[in-house]
Amino acid sequence: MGITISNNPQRQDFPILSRKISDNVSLVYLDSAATSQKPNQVISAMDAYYRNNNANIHRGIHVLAEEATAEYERAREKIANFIGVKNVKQIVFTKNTTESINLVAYSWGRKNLKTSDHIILTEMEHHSNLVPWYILAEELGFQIDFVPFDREGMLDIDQYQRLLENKPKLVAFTHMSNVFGTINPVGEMVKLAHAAGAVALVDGAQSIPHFPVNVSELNIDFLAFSGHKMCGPTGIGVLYGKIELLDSMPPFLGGGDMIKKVRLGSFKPNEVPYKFEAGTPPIAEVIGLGAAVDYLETIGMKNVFRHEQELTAYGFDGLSKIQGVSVIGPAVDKRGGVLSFVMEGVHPHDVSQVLDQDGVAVRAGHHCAMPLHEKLGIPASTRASLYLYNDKSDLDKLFFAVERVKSIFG
Amino acid sequence: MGITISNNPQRQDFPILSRKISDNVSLVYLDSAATSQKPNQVISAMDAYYRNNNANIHRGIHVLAEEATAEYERAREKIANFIGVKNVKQIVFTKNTTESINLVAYSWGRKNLKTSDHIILTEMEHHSNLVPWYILAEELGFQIDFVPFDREGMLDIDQYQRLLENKPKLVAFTHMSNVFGTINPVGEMVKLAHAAGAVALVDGAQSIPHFPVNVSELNIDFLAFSGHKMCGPTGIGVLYGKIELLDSMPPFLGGGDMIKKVRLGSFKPNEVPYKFEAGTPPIAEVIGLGAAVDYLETIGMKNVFRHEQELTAYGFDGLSKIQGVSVIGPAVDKRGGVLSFVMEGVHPHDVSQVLDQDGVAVRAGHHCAMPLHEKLGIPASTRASLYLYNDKSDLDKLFFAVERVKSIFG
Amino acid sequence: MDDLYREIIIERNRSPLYKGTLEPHDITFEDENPLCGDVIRIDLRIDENDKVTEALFSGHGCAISQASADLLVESIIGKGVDEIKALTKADILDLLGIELGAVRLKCALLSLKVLKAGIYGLNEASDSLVEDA
Amino acid sequence: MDDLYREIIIERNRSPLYKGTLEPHDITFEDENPLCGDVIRIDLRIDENDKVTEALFSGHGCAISQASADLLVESIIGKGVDEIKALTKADILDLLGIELGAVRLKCALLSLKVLKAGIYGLNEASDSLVEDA
Ligand SMILES: Cc1ncc(COP(=O)(O)O)c(C=O)c1O
Ligand SMILES: Cc1ncc(COP(=O)(O)O)c(C=O)c1O
Repeated sequence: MGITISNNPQRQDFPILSRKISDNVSLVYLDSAATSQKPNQVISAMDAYYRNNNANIHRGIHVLAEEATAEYERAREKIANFIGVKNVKQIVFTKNTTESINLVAYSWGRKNLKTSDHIILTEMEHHSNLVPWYILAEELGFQIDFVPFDREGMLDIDQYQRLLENKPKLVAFTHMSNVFGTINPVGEMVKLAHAAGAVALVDGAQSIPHFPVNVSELNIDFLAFSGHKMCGPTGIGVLYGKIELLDSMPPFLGGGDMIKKVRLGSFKPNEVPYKFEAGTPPIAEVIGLGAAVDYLETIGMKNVFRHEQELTAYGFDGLSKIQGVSVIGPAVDKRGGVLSFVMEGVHPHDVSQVLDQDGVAVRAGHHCAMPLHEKLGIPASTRASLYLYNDKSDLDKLFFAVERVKSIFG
Repeated sequence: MGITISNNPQRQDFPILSRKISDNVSLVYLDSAATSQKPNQVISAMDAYYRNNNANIHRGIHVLAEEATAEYERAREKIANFIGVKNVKQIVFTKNTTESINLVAYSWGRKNLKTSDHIILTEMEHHSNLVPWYILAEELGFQIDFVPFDREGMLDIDQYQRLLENKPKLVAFTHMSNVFGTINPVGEMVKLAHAAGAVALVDGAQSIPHFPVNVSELNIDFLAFSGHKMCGPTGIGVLYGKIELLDSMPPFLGGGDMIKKVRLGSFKPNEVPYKFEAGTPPIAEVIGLGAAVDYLETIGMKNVFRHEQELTAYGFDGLSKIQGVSVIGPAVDKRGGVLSFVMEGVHPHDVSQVLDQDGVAVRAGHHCAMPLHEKLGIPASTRASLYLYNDKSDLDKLFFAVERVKSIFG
Repeated sequence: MDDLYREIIIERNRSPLYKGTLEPHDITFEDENPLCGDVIRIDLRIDENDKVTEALFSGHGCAISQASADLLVESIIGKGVDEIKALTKADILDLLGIELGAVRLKCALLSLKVLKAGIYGLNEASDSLVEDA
Repeated sequence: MDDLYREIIIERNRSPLYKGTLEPHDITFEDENPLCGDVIRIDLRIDENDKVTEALFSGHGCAISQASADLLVESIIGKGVDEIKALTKADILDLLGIELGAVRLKCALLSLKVLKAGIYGLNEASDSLVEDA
């Protein structure tokens, strides 16, 4: 596909990108790590579903119900295929990454973790991969050990190995940091976890949208990600789990569709993945995510990644050249398309506000990673994050706006 | 509004209703109790959101994030207003009715229920209001008592009062049965529950879409319902809870947005409703549900109900006249727009299949109410369910198709 | 006449030719489709060459499940156990002579699932017995 | 010049006129906005007629939070406790002379929240102190 950093034909697929923020100001969207924009292909897939095929799934014997069910299950196959999973029963639909991780905590965790146990998290986790474990630890009393990151924002793998000597039951870490952009060595970390007898959960919220991930090759036990960060709709998340784990787990949410049989006072759970899909699922959203996967595959995830790598290098370079600006996290070859920075003497909220006046949408704050910021000794940072629809001109506008921040607060 | 049972201008708002099922067969949608169809107004609200305002909410300092947040919170106000709730903080967004009930079970239930306790459910509950309590009872060991229904499909209120003598902590029941159509006396049942010291949870999945409900007047403690059954999108549900209950409940799902502060190893939960909205919520879906509420309010819920009452009477009458057909559940003045029936000698699956060939979409099975069917001694029933877009001609086609079933299997 | 309800389905549902139980039997298995309440039991007698000599089904349910059970049982009499293990979804649809949506497929395949679970001597019938490879 | 960053906001952020602490004080209160790390503490001296005689703020954060604290503190000196209780969101926006989105509003209102929590003698500051009725 003809996707280059200065000429990006994919832009036209995203209607919002032609939006004006005010009279003469166009939108420059650099907030894709928070949520991505959606291409026409995804918006219209959901639109078409509601206009032509909308019905509740799985139990209906009429044309609409059969069509809706077929589309829903077809999307499951697409998503399985997208992450290198053969057995589609290993794909469970949730509402977001957060629910996916909570599902593992409530179902797998409550069954398998005890007071005397250890689990391992890292200091660079998103709150979604911290708080579910804190809640559980409060209930069950196990200990949480944290893998530290170094000055560059890289995980300390030596320390990880030492922590593995505690024989943790679970290791849960992010594939890519949503603040530093660090891409963690998942394959190696999973292998080490398995060698220590731990189950490995990977938070793929920032990786699955941005580069090719083969879950089977990486031998991941649980993987969580969200549709809305990968050109898909809000309201849909995915949990991949190895079949033997999912099979052995008790149900999480109880209700329609997750049962085989219900009596007064007792029930028999359904097979996976339905066991974990209680109630009417986000049907249109699953179909929308299927369309997003089609869209990404047409471009090719390798191309998406290469494009973002080039842009990241350009952005890293440009920001670093501005005096008073420091980009946090590792060198460009170790990171994905996330550029968080601090500016001397200017609070990230003020940076982001001035940028907004130039139409440049970035995020300012702790990006749901307070422990990371606390360790850095900063309350917040400003984050520009990239996706396939960005190009050099977006970053040029960012540089220009950052200069303007300096002139206002200088 | 000019909504009558033989001339229904609302039909044209629903694009799917002009769909052909096969060459000469138009869709006759009588499966709204499973999920409703969506008007243009709702489909385009979400479409417009993705094309113009899509952003992650609550923490962003850029125009899109502010617009998205404002639309999201505006929808919360609309929904609060729609069910007669003043304090919008009492409206929590979930993914469906099922999650709403599970939230109460996991959070309120695990905190408040003990081995020696009783709770009350009814024999006509949907699995979504049974299984979460079964799961919890297995863990905590409390006892579940069931309010029986009588031959007409009406709850036995005398027996309910006797069961209240056990001083249950919780009473949870459906506002309207999704099989019988029975509308339960919620106001009275809540009052009796309170007098016995119980908290009252109402499953509003079938009531909120179909008639005016004022939660404050009915003095309901918890109310659960789904967007997809009320002209809204899939992937969005609502939990209403009294503020003092919600405030006192521990968090359920942990993650982004539900926290005030996160440290390594500890966290401080956010205020309600955010405490219960972990992770990126179904933003487009919340906005879509807001549009659905606008749509329903334009027609007027009283008009919706009156329309359905007239159609229900017409349908009840027409079906009952067909020899070998028995409609289950109470007389028309005690029910909403749900007509479940059995046909002598023909399995509901076969009924529904033949109907489908005539374009008539109904549901066949246990409708996620196995205990109800077991008590009736039937494995399944066929259910035609109505909504504001139906009219007499839909029911005439149903009658015709049912006659055809008889001629095939006769 | 209706495509889905071919004469043979209506006929075999109304007046099955192989309905009943066998006592004694060499193999018996029963399962249900909880979604719709269909129940099928199949009893078999098998000779020393692993061939089915007699077979009957019992139970209740929709026309598709009952007719498919009757037609399946008819088709296996005289067949070897190995031949039965090789039966697939396609064979059932051939017997019925129709195509089916996902929900009805479960009705149609219940008898094959029961038959295979019996032949394999399983404790519980699983959908994977009748899924495509 | 930028609408949001009016001269006065930039100026008061850079060189606040009422920054510091009062020892002793009659009232002190501190709170933060965890979302962005803004921290504001306000110290007050109050005379026998319930009038504020001296006031200073301390802390750190974004320009909006710091400037609004400085302007707010300036505006209350000489005012009675009852007048302070009556202050609203609108008063802060008047002082700043700008309009703000939801997130920045929290920055702007932090000082008022702190001030009111102190005046009311609360243990914890709540958003409801500065919400519209
Ligand atoms: C009475 C009742 N309760 C609960 C539900 C569950 O709703 P959902 O599947 O949207 O969670 C339904 C609908 O399926 C219902 O009819
Ligand atoms: C690394 C990481 N994990 C988890 C999440 C949570 O995703 P969601 O809000 O969709 O549940 C995010 C995004 O916010 C993230 O960046």
